[in-house]
Amino acid sequence: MTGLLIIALVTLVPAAVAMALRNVIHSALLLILSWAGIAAFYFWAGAEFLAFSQVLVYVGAISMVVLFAVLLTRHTRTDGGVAPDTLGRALAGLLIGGAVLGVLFGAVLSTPLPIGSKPAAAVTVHGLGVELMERHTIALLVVGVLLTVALLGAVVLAASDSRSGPEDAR
Amino acid sequence: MNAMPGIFAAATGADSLLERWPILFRDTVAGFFPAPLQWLVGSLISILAIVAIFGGVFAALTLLERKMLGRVQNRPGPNRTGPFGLLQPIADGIKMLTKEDIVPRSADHLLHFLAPVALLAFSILTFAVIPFGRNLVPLELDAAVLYFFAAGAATELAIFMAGWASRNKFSLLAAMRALAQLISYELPLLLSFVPIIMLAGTLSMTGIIDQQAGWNFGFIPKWYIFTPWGFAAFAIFLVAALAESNRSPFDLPEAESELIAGHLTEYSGFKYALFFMAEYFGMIALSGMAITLFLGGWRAPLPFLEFIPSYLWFGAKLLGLLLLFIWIRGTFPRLRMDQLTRLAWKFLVPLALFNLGTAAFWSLTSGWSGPLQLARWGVAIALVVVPFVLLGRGLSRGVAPRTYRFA
Amino acid sequence: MILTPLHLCLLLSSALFCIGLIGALSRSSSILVLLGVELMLNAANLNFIAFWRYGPNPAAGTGVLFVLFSIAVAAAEAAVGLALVIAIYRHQRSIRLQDARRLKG
Amino acid sequence: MLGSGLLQGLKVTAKNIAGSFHDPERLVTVEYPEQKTKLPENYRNFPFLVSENATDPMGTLRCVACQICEKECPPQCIYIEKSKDKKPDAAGKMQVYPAVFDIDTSVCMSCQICVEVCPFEAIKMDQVFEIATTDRFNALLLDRNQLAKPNSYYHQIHPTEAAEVDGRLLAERKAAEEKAKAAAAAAAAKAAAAAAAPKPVATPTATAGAPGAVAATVSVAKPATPPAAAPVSATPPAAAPAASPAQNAPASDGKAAP
Repeated sequence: MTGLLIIALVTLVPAAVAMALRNVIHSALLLILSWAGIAAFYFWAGAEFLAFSQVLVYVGAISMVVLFAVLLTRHTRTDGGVAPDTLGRALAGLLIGGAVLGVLFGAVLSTPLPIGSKPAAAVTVHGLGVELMERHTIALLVVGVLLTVALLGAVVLAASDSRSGPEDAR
Repeated sequence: MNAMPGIFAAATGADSLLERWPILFRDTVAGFFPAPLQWLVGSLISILAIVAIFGGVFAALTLLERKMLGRVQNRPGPNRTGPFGLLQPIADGIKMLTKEDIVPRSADHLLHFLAPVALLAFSILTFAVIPFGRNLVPLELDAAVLYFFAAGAATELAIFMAGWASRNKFSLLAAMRALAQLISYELPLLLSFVPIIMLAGTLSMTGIIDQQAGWNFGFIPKWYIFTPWGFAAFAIFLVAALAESNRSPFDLPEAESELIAGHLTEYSGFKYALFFMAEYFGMIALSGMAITLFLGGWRAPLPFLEFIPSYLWFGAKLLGLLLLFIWIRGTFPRLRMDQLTRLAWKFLVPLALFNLGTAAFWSLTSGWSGPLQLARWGVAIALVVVPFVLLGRGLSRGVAPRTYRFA
Repeated sequence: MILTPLHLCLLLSSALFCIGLIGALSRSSSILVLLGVELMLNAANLNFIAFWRYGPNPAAGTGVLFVLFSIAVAAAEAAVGLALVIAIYRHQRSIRLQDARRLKG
Repeated sequence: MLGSGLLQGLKVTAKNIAGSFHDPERLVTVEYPEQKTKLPENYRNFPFLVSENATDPMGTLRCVACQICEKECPPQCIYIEKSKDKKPDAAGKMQVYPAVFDIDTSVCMSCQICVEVCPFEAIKMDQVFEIATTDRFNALLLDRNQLAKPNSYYHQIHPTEAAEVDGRLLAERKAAEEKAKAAAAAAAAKAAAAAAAPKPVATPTATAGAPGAVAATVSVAKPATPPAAAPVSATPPAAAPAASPAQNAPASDGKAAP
């Protein structure tokens, strides 16, 4: 139980601070901590494979893409220029978020949740592989296609229109 | 925790005492403590052993590298400090420790401090799953290979932190290069060992080593490197590992001639030494990974040499790979950024994908014997060589008779 | 009413979801909005794992598989989303969402 | 095929790695403080003062303290004080000598202009490079005792140039001797003519400070000792008449390093 509390702390605090910070790089780095906390949750819950996947994908790949995007879109104007509608947006966001939080908390706390008789046996990588290849083959293929399409789509979107590279590009 | 059985891997009685003594030592020391603390003490001993041994390897490696690079350039290398310059690492360490620690005024102080610490921590984390000997696995994980690369992926993040926190345009450029390099080379690195996992049927390091036990014809070890697809995968892994560990010829993030020292520009003293250490630890860890995946781990190369303890074989293979890394560093010039990404995306990734097919073919035809065995080898070699030649032609098109306009 | 570990996990995930929601709604930097969406996705993943861990039939591993696919989708989403951010930046020289008014048509 | 060039490169470096162990000829470096490579003859930095005799450097400096180098020196690192008295130079002529000759090597930029302007071949470029010192004020200010180096050292470091210089000096002195002889002969003839027709002519005789050739052209009333009478030779010991130690005494000025 203390483990879960620590994980919650490591996950929620950096996420909340990240969402409030001005500096996008700091936000991204803090979110990496938050994602690592989620990976720790997976590990705590016994989904070892998932924890490593989370670290590999989020800390290894998505954070890199985010940081790269931040660096590529550096603001020439001052970062902290407060737009007139910012305060209103923030207030509205906070209100809506708070409302959703209240509803969710109320719902969770008022629902008697049945607990499985025995805690889950950690799923082995082998079992996971068998599951993927037998029952969820179609889903696996679809995800593969999705990733490929996303890769190509991202390249097409981000590629600049002009083809003026350096002359001796090779 | 799942890690428990790994920490207490029992030494089987069949091994010689020479083979078992590290485990026996650890168990004996842990035995002095009450039972609830035993796993903690056992882990601490493992951690201390890793840090001490690989700290020593790091120190020796810095000297070895300088000596080898000297020999590559027909120089004797450092030979002033102590006999044959053997005390050079100590002198370097003292120098690094006594240097002033400078932090730029406009730097992001916290990140500037965190970057080297995080880098070193992540690179030491990768040692946790490498089997250094028959029973010497610090952490026996079911998804050990995944763990290794998850921990390794975080190192480039630390490089980014260093580059960004320094508030230096060279550092920032280095950080962006590091990111681009990671994104480019993570893919071939991961793809290169997928065939191994396919054929071995496991993500566990010990499982992969167990699959490489035995000998063909009684003397050729059944290591994965001695198969056509395994050799190709090893080559791809080697190139990608060089890039992942920021070693020359892929040391663009710290290209001295262009970026001063890249992300290290604003670091001095012991923080600089930490970066250095982390780089070498990363190199050692990736070498250990390559040994496990392709070179049969701690297994002896010939049947009659099995009496030598397994950890010595691991050490010998590690030394060989490190020498290869240094040799490569002394030979090849640095790539340009566009060449680097082109090599990854247009050559290594397709090659690794083709190699996946080759491995599938190999796995499907495992029942072939007699003359069919020859055909299996022939087809597999063709499946490796033909894409290599074709892709290589595509990669080097327009390069071959090179004209230097400004020379 | 008794607070089981499952409840705690769900509370954690709902809190994370709301943080992501607030971030996505109130921030004007499109990158941060994207990160907020990522956080919400992660919160959903937490729920899958929580129910898999404490649910009646954990042996199936369906929750783990669901999260695995979800991570893959999140990776694709991040890649495409950030490519969009870069494309918008190229047109507007800004990544503030308020500046991207031309998308209204 | 792709990669063949890489293998070639690896082969070359492998040859270097293996070769440098068994073939010391491959090693391109020398162990510096113990071994030194011979410097190329044309290597030059920091000037020194040429003296004819190694045993008595102060007495046989070629420098006559004309101060041309002091005036020409771009960074003005040369400081010269003329002596009050005179002493005979290598050719035996009475010359002023530098009582103080300092070069501040922390300022000197080794431009060699002092060498080029010196009409007496008295200052030449040295080949020193191990000039690091812990005292950056006094140790870098060289006085004439430290600057004076014998002609044989000059021959050692720049053999070709030194031979040429010596040849030129020899030729100059020979020419001066010839002229002096001719002048002496002319003077003798004149004297004979004057003796035939006694008509005394008063001529100035202050010639000691000027070079011998100039002195020889002046018709001397009483040709008792021709200035270039001393034997002219490239070998300093034979050439230099012993300088009196009394003249040496004021040379040891306050700045001389102990």
